[in-house]
Amino acid sequence: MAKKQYSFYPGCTSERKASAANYMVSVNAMCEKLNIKLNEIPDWNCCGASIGYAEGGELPRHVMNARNIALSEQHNPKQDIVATCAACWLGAKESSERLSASEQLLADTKEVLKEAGLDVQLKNETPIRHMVEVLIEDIGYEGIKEPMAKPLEGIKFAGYVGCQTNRPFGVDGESFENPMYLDKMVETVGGEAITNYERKVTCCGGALAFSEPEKSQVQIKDIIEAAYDQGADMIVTPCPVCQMNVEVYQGQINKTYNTKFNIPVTYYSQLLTVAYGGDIKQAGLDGNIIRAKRLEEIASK
Amino acid sequence: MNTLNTAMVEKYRNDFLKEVEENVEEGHWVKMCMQCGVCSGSCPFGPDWEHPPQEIFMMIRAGKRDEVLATESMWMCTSCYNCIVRCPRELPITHIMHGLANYAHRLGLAPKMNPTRRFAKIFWNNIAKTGRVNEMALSLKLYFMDGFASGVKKSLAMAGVGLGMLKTKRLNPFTLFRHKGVEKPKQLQAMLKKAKEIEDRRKGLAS
Amino acid sequence: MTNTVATNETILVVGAGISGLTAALESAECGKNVVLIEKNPSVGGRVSQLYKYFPKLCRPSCGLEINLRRLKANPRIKLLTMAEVTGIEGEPGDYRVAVQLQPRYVNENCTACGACAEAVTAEIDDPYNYQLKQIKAAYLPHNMAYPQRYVIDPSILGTEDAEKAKAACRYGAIDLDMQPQSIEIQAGAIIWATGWKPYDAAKIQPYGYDRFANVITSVEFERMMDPFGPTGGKLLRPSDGREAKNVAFIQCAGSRDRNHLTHCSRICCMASLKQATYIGEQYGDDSDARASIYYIDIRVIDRFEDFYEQVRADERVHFIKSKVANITEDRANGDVILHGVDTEGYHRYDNPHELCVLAIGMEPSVDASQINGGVASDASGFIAAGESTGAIFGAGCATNALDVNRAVQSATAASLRAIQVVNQVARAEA
Amino acid sequence: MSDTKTAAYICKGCGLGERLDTAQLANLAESEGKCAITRQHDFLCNQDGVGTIRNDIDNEGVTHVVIAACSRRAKTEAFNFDDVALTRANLREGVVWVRPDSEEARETTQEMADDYVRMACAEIQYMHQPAGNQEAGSNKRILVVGGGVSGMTAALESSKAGYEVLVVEKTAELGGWAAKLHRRVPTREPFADPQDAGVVELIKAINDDQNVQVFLNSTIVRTSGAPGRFSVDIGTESGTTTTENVGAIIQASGFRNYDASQLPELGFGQSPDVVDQAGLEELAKQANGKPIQRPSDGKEVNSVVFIQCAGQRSNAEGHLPYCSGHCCNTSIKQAMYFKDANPGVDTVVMFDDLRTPGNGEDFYRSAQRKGVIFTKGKPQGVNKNNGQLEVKFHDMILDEDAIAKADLVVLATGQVPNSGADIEQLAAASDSEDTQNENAELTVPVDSILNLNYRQGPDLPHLRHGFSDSHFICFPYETRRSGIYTCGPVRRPMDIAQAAVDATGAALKAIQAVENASVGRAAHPRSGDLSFPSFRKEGCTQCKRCTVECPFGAIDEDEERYPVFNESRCRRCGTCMGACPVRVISFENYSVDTVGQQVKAVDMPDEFDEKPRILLLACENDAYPALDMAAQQGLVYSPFVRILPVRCLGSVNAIWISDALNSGYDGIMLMGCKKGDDYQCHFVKGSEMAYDRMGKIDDTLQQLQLETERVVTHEVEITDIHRVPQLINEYAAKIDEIGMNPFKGF
Repeated sequence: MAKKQYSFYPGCTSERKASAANYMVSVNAMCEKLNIKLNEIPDWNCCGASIGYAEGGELPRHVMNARNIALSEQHNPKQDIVATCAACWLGAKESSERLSASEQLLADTKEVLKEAGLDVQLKNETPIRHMVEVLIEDIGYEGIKEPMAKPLEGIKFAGYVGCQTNRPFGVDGESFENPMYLDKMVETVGGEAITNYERKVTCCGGALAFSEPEKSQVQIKDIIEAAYDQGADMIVTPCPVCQMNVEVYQGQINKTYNTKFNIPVTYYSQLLTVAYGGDIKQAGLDGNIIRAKRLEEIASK
Repeated sequence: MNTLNTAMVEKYRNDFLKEVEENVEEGHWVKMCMQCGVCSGSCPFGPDWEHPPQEIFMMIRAGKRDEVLATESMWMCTSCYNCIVRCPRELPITHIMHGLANYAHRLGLAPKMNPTRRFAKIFWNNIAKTGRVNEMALSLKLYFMDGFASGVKKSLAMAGVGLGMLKTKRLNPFTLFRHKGVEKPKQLQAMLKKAKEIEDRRKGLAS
Repeated sequence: MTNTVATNETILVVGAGISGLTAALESAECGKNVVLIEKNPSVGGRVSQLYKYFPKLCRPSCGLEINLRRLKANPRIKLLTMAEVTGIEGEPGDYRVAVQLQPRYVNENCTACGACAEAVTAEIDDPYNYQLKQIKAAYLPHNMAYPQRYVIDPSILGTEDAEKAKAACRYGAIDLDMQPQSIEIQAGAIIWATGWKPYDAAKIQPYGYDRFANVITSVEFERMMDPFGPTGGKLLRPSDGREAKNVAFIQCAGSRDRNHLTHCSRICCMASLKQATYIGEQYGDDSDARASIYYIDIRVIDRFEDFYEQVRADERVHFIKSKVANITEDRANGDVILHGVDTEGYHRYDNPHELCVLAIGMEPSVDASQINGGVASDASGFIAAGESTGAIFGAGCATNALDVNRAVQSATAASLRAIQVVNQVARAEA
Repeated sequence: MSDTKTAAYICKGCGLGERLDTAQLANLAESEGKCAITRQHDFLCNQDGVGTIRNDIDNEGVTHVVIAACSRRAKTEAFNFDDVALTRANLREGVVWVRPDSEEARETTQEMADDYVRMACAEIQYMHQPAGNQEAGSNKRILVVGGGVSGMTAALESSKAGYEVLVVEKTAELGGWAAKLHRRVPTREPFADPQDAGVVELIKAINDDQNVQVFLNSTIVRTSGAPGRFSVDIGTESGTTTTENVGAIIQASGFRNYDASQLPELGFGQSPDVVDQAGLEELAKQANGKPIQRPSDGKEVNSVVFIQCAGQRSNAEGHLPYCSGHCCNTSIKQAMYFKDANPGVDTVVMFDDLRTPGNGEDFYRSAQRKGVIFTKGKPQGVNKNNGQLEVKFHDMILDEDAIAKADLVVLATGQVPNSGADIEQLAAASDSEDTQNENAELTVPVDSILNLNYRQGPDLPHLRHGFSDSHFICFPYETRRSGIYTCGPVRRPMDIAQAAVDATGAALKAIQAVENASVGRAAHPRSGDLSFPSFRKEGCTQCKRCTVECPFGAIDEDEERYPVFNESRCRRCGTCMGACPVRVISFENYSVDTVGQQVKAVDMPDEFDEKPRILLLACENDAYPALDMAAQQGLVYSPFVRILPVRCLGSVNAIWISDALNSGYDGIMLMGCKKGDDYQCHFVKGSEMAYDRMGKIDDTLQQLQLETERVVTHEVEITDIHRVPQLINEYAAKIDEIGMNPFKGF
């Protein structure tokens, strides 16, 4: 069957040797198995992230995203724009909504894009979507299950959805307070989901993990604690910022609160890749600072 | 900057609500708040807010310009969007907070030493330079923003993290010297400059 | 039932809750012929499920008894239960209404002796108690049920339970072969009084009605106080059956909210004030019993203010001006923890309560835009007040969120509008 | 009275046949009960059973029917014979369902059944088919007092139904307060903007309506009569009086604005730029869409503060304790007057609770969209400070004192009802005066609305805060003066929309009243009852108890102080019958005898049988149904009790009590509804009066040297299903303790 084609917006963190490089690796492996073809938007730029507002203001932020959309419209016409990073998805989707809502903003944006000989249509021919939406809505849980070679039996996952993959747009019309899709995905590939995981949608601090580390680490501590309390072997998330924040600060948190946290934080794409028979490298498991041993065992079987 | 600030004071004769409506992203929503407080209760950094969103909206209506623009509160927003999805009046609170922060920053009234303000500035300049985030540069800039000594301290504290990232090839020291950004960074910078000019013109912020 | 005589001077009343009953009785007591249809097996509607009325704290069944006596004594009213309108044709003064009758499997021979209930073993969720209680599959809907006649739940048809019930009845009252019936009713005017339903609490995600056992709705709380209700008249919380002495009430649960119902449901403030008095009623002077009411505005208009005063004077009742942000559960003891900010001077709270009652909003039980025959419907699905299409008149909570007193006013007014139409018909024919 | 023929029918269904000796019951009915026909039937409520009864009535000339089966509340569709006098002996809910099915219980259970059959037979002998009311008035015209929105709506709606209407308005034009409004609060979607008040159209409709006759500059000088035959003197300013006859009256006398000059602390009277909502409507009318100018100097208003709940929701001296309901929406509307004319005007609404129920919420949102600012604040005072008004207030959200400057301040004050004289006060006054003073109850205060010549006073009784509302939640139109209905803000504070609905409802009730009166039927709650009180003038001692105690002021007095019964005003509760010390008042189907004979009919075992007898007089609306439902639940109570339903405890005549004691009952229980401020008695004071009458009986008991516990009274609710049997059993134990009535056998 023909591959599903998407216009792909990888985002800064997914680049080689960037913080979510291993996410990208596993996404590629996953898409390979699911017959998904990702056509990278040529010369894409940063979305401005949620922290961009303070210095960047409004219009410049929209311009950043509009440029990506324009490039996508030009090079990957009529293809849905797909992002793997929550911030990239949100930034692009927000800009396209706001621009479509305000003639003024759109006109100004178009004027600026002229500088680069670009133009943006926003004819809703290229909806902006998260990879998770592609999996659930286009592939479907049945489809996700199909390529499965090694069910992730016996591993308990705390599905940590976080904020921006979930709010304000939501995925598949699911609840903002208690989304189930991540748990469903886990169960689809044979893992055990902690469906009532308490900190499913608790904020990890996002960008403020850099600027307000103490405050953010209080959040992160709760997220990890709940996972342990509810018996998780590892945490799984769809968001690179969540992944990084929850994974990399465990050492510091252990120092501050003398806890003994050492729980792996994985991506859904890593789970799927392993379930599809991918090895540690293909699944980017070598990219996890806290190695997901149980997953690696299955991967190397 | 301060001249710009006084200009604004002049222009709006202390009608702060009007000023916010015209100059702040999504500011025209402020008047729709009915003071239920659901946003204030929904914020993950809630306890760290000197004035929670709903109170800020009331302060704006009460004309408390200086207090609002000078508070650290808006800078506590983690963009988690809890407030937006729960607000019974559908106020885009997250964006209003961003808008207020940006406006205060723009007028030079935002708290100078607020770490998020400074990080945000560093971040934007970082991406504006090449069009893409240079994480190595970003983190170093961040650690050394308070000068070398504290920088070393912070980077030591963060050493574990950095090391882990390096080991797993998720942080690349060489990007300090040659970071891959967009093909024509100059052109992008020009675009952003122009965008800013237009925005300033629209909002009467041209100084 | 098909022998229902109705002419174009007849008034059809749809729904036999307090509004429909009132409209039917007031019309009949003016000498008009009325056909009153009700989709449930017995009349009385939601007021029959209430423990007390505000502000008098008197018993809804007291007024219901009077209305039942009026109904029993009035030959001009023809009552059809388990009946629903499926279509309306015609014009003012001459409507033909298609009505679908569901089988009760018990005929008028029933003496309500209860032998069938004793005979059957199968149990069903009790709709009268919002599915919080199990009852026999042969049942009398409730103590005051009228018609005082049992119902066989279709779920036991073809099982030996059904046969047992049939065998137990010595009066040939059980007819398991009853079939659904469609009949047509001629009427000059129609009064639409299908009432309201509680907003789906599960949709208010931050409050976790679908996740936390001890988050319940105000209508469920009301049933708890009834000695014949699911908890035998005690305030026992669902999670562990323990007495709930520290109870929270969340106002505007689904109301005044662009994510849910945009209108204010009007009754919920008074309802929670009333329910706060239940705490005192249950636990007397027990010092650790208390009610906490989380509100945006306390909307008790006109002389209800007296009642607000009275409740405020009770030191067991606390008022917090705050829309609760979200609820979490203390997995250790099942308590619910309410998180939010008291906006009168910015006070942050994380308050544990043993039970949380959502003062749930009112929405019309039938979406007015779906009423065939056509009526002016507003955005919330209520029949737009004052604007009637033809001779179909809304009454009670089908027209807006109303308290009982105002619902009855509205029904009485609707009765006159219907009478105006049939009187014209009469004059024309005379 | 035509010759009577009584038949008794004993049902054997629902276990009666197994549990009771029905043959014995039949014999009793024949021998003691003097029934010409007695029949037993296996299943009396089925077609065959009912057919048998029908046949006896049609072909055997049966005029009086005793049905000994289930409760009078059960199987009413089957046992529905409206052409005979009928009573029911309650053998199912009253006997077999409340007694254990055991050998030892068999005897006492049978005795219960025997007695209920005896009682029914005794009652039926003194019962007559009510003939209906001869003096029924047939006037079907409707009088509407007040020409505001409520009055005009009531008039038009009555007319549309084909009834003639008279409208009496004390001012020179129709329209009332609504006519003074610039715009009104919206009544239809999107509930976003003020809408036209629509009064002009209403007035035109009235003037174009052939059925409606309007009296301007007129008031009611005198009202006499009863539903179906009211006589009303309408006086004009010029002093001329015309007398009109009407069948029913709708009082839509509306409200007056609270006198804001009682609020100097809020600046009213201190500065012309402090107005009330009515004052603002005037300004808005003048401006008519253009910017509103302030009274003091005609300067365009650039800032306005609305102070909600001004002089309302407060127990302070001279303030209104209630909320007037409409004021929040009204201030929102008035703020829009300013915003719509000039969005630049600062408009602040200062509130405690913003009360915009229903779709008012949309209106609230719309105002916010227009830039109206809402501040939760407690006003502390309004002062003028170099030419500008300053509102001092405490900001409840920011929790700090603050000042709002304004060109204009609007006080949202409340509605005060035009409900006429407070007759309770008048009564109290006249009591305190020398009772010989002839004029005591004739003095009519100037502000009476209806000037009823009723013995109990010139206006409708007030309920609370001077409003003449109904006391009942499920019966908003249950009035204490038959055939007279109030609507609109005289009833309770309300806005135009609610007043219009209310007026339409009142019109229906008025129409119903004239229709009922014309055939002598009773109004709610005993709707359709054709009986009415008759009285033997000889024997009456002119004690006035009946005229004083009638809850509906139905009874007047003639010049010799004899009671004058106005049947169509009567609600058939029997309070007068209960009050009468000489027992000259009774109803055809409910009299001193129909009850008294039942009391006596009970077989009284002698004191050595150790079978006490307890008489229970139970209110038919609450206590009796509670007993039925207890039976339904299979709750058991003492076999020594004999239950007798009464229309209302108010109808209980002391003679029944003393007769019972004399004939050997060991104890007497009365069960009625809740009394006091939140009374639940639908005849208002029935149970309250029973209480003090029984209080008086205590003396009698002591004279007879009987324990006062031999007569007890209980407040019972219809839901007291567990409590009622419990009360009976506890009382049975009590009687056991204090021993038998010494009068037994005498």
